[in-house]
Amino acid sequence: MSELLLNVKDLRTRFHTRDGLVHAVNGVSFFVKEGETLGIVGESGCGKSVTVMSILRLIPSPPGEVVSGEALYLGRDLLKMSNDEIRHIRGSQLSMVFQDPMTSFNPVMTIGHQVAEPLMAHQEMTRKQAYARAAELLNLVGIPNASERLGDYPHQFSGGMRQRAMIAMALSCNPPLFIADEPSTALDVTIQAQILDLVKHLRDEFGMAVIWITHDLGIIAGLADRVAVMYAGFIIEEAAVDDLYDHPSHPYTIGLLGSLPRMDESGQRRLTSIEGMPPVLYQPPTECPFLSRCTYKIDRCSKENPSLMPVDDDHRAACWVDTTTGKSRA
Amino acid sequence: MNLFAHIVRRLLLMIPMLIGITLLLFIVTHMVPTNPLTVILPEKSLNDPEIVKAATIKWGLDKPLYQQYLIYLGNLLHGDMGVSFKTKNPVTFDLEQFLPATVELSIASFIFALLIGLPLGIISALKSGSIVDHFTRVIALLGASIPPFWSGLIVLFIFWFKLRWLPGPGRIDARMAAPPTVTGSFLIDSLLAHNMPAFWSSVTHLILPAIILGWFTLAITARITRSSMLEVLQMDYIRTARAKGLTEWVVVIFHALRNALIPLITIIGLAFAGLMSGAIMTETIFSWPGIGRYAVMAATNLDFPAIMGVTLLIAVLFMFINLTVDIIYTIIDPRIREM
Amino acid sequence: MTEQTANIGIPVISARQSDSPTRRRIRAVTHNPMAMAGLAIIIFWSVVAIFSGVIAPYDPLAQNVEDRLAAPSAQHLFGTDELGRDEFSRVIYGSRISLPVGLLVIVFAMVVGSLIGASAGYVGGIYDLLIMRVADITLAFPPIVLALAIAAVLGPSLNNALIAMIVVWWPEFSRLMRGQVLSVKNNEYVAAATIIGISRTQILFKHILPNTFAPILVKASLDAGSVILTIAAMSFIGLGVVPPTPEWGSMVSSGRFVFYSWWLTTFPGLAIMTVVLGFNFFGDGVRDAFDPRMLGS
Amino acid sequence: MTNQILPSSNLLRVNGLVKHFPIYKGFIFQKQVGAVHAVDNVSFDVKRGETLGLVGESGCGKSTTGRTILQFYRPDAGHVYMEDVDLVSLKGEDLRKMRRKMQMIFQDPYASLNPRMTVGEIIAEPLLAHHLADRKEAIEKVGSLLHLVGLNPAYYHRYPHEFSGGQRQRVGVARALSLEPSLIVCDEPISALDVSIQAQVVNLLEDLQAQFNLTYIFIAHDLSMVRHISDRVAVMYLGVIMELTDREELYTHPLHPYTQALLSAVPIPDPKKERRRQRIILQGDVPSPVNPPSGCRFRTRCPLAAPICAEQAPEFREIATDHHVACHMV
Repeated sequence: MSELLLNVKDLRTRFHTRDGLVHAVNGVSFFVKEGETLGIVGESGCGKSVTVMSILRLIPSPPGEVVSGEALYLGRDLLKMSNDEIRHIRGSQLSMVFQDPMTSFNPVMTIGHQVAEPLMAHQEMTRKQAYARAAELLNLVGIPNASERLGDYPHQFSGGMRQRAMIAMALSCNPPLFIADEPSTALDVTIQAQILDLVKHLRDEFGMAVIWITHDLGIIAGLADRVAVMYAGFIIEEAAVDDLYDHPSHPYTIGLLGSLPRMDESGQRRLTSIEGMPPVLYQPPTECPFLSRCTYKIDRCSKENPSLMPVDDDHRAACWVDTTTGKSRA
Repeated sequence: MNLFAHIVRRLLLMIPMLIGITLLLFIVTHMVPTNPLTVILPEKSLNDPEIVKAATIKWGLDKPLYQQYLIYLGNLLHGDMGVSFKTKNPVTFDLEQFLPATVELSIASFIFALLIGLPLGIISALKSGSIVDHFTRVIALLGASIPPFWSGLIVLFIFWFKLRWLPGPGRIDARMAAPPTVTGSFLIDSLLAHNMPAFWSSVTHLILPAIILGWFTLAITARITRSSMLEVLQMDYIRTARAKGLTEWVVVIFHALRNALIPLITIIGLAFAGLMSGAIMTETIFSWPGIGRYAVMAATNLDFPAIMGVTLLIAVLFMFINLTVDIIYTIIDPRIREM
Repeated sequence: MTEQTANIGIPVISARQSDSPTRRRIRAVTHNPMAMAGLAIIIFWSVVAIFSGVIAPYDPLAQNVEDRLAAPSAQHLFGTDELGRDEFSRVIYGSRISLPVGLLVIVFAMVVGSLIGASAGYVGGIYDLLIMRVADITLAFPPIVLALAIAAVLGPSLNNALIAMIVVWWPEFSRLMRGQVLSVKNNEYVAAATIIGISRTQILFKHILPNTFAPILVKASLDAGSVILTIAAMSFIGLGVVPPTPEWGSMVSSGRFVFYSWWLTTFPGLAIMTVVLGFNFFGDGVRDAFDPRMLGS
Repeated sequence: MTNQILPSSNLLRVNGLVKHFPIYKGFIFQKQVGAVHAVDNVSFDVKRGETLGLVGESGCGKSTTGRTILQFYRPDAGHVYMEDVDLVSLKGEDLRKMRRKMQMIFQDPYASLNPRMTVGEIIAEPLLAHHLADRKEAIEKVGSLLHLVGLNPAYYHRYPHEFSGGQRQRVGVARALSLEPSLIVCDEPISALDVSIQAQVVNLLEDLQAQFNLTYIFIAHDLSMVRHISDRVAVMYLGVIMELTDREELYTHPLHPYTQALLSAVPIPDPKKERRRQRIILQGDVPSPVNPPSGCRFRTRCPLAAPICAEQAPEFREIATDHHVACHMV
């Protein structure tokens, strides 16, 4: 049994917007073990990015605000650390790669400098050592002639190369936990395949744990050990990867899998669409947030918002209905 | 990247602009009903056809307009802007006399504006909504709303006339001789001449006009720094920098400020236009012998060669400032170098 | 993936907005305290200008040699000038020049400049090139310097100052409008209109022009203050409104020769400042309200 | 659906289509220094009532192809026959009248609707422009169109910003349908939408096609969705069609090495299958369309590249019945 690396409990994050208080993350709990890959899946606005940014304390405040919760990294609460302590954790223990490789690099600094920065900040390397290591890292992620390209600026790199460089930067301090926030979404399929291949390879080589955030159930299937599905700021289902795809238990997960066309499937099955759209929560819901789009709903769903409850070993879903029978779970 | 080629190309592009500028000036000053002879000649002589005819020929007023323009352009190429109707000096000579005072005043006011405006802008961006932020906003709005010809008079009234803390108009105490001209800046020249009393007098004379003139630039600087910093701080790469675990200081100064400077530099280039407008007022109030005051003298005396000369000089200065801005741009922003 | 703000992924769509973009913008302006404070100042001065005759206790031109350079008192709130004219009445009457003149210049420059800029942007080619070079050349001069030269040549008068200001101010609007037309022209909804088969004129008037005005209006409200300031400055120099007409800039100018009579410079100067501040407040608020980032998608 | 259509009943014939975008340099005297080879010699037919999928990675020219067919961009060479009328030869009013028969659904449901017009005005505009209805009839027609695409007819007076992405895309569909066109070019109509909304729009498009016997050119980068919706599929790379054939044939027997790599790169939402899959990882990035490689454009990344590929552009030939491939190696 490997050790618990990150344990998040009851995380809540809100945003103050012009239209009112938006409840973006509403009591999210999950954990990551050493060397394990956790996939967090959900559509835009479901709170998946906000969740990890809250843990790393990267939520701009105002307008954002982490209201409550714990994020224990090796037993220490990230949310209660001093600014200096969390800064030392970021980039060296928990490092993150973001969605858009085009905007995530500083346009007026060389790639080499930006990759070397965490090394200088966390490992007290000299500039020269850090640059030498940066070249090694860029080489590792498959950038040809890495040492000659240290002086290049981001605009001289293609999207795929920038994302490789991003990964190099994130891995520079050998972090035990690597967080990827849709790093391949902005890329073409063939480039995405390169990046996925690279991350899998590096993960196995360094034995790091990974949190992979995406809206793409296909990517998660090939990558994750466990999957958490988010909807309207809640985790609504959580299971081992095979279990989730074989026996999805929450109506939303079922609907999501049914709405995906599959490349390995012939015949024109009609896609099951989930009608309506996700809600924006200005109030913490007193009913199931999926209620209006749900085809399984029973009376209880409109009275009480279900929390995660066990469906099977290591498989939990936040639904009052047993979707295999259509009957109430309780 | 080829910065040199870029500069050369920009310089070449200035030639058609310069021709356009002279043409516009020429049209403006020649398409009007006012007869320049009424200014050149004493009133009595205007009735004497002989004198009028001689003057017409002397000033080239008998030739067709396009010829007058070509002559004017040809003269310009030889550094000849004509002779001022009023001072009877060559305009180029006059401008040489008046320019250094303006340069000294402008630089002083610019330093004042940047020293205060930049930090003010940065702090109000970092602490948006704070007291500093509101203070900056008020400063910025006042800077754009106070007429410099009025605030100049008010500060003179208070600090010179009432409190007697600072000297009145002029570049230097009237009882002192100006330091021998080397650079044209009284501050530097008096230091070179080891004339400390003259130096102090020059410094104290510079304070009020520099503040009044710099106020507008300060306002723009603070406001643009603020908005540009706010924008940059929202960028993905700032988030990346924070996620790397860099200190806030490094994030703000090295990652954010350098990007925020890019729009700021353009605005500062444009602020020069505001500076020239301000200089016209400020120099008038503070009896500052610069080109702003020369421009007012020329304009109020209908001194056409002088008007054309000083306007041309300001336009050319303006163009060079913009060229400098452009070059600084290419140095700061690597993306532009490729183009 | 698109229904979110840049960084944080909160959907901005909600059922709470339910009116046209124009009405939303107007509401954003009316809900902006800065803009409303500015508007209040502008309205205050407009009322003063309209009812000058009622408010002013004296004839602004009436001289009273015995009462020259009197300090402010109950009789003469702002004192009297070197000819014994009541300064308060003169400041009141001064509003009849600064406000309408400022508005006139800005409206003219905006209309003329926008028309020229829009046509240049839509027509393109040599016409565009020519217009924009003329604009560049005009913009190569700091506004007041060129205005000064023009006003000097035309001779000092209010009309000439007006003409000079419009000549100086149009190119900025042209440039802005041209840029707007070019960018709106590239919008997908313009492509959609073309593909639907809408005619070129219809596209210009229905799809392009209505979507270009916002920044023009913002600029006009931001610039109104500086136009008033510049006109006052020109009168101060003696190239705008000439005495004895009560105009604030020229009043400050004549006040500076009797330096110890501080009231002669102070009050007209304050008047200029408050009016300009009013317009700047308003312009600032309008800009905030029109900022696309404040409007959601 | 497909097999009921006679092979001769081509609605659209595209022949040797070329579109280059010139690149100019210089401030005053502009001269052409190159061109983006967006579409180079593209030919295909579209049968009445079928859906032709056009797939490829970003910058491959698929969208430009769509817009050049509709004469939004005028082609540099080639012909587009719509019901035997050569659109390329049409100008002005004649072309404007032909536009009735062919419409487009846009990628970005936000940018493609004029923010200052109400939804009703947007949908009624084409009717009025082509004098197909007077104002009163148009209002009525708009009501039924809104109903048809699944929106409340009462939304007539609402503005686009009041709708979600999926709803706006429905407005775009209603606008395209209002002229009762025979051909609709769908330019990535779902790529800006969330997963659960994509299925809604795709189902709508399929229903409408069945109801009105519409012909679609469906441009997309999502290969799973293209398999789902298309009858035949064309794969583009750097402005050239690499392979064109029947959907089943393409996905089960891809012949072109690019198609093979592309298909293998797409993740499948099935963990067990994902674990067994062998991926062809292409090296490097797509070359710039300003200077496309000589000969075969794919040769720089092709695992099968031989000397001939650099010398000669492969012919787009029919290898089996209705299976066209441009490759020297098959």
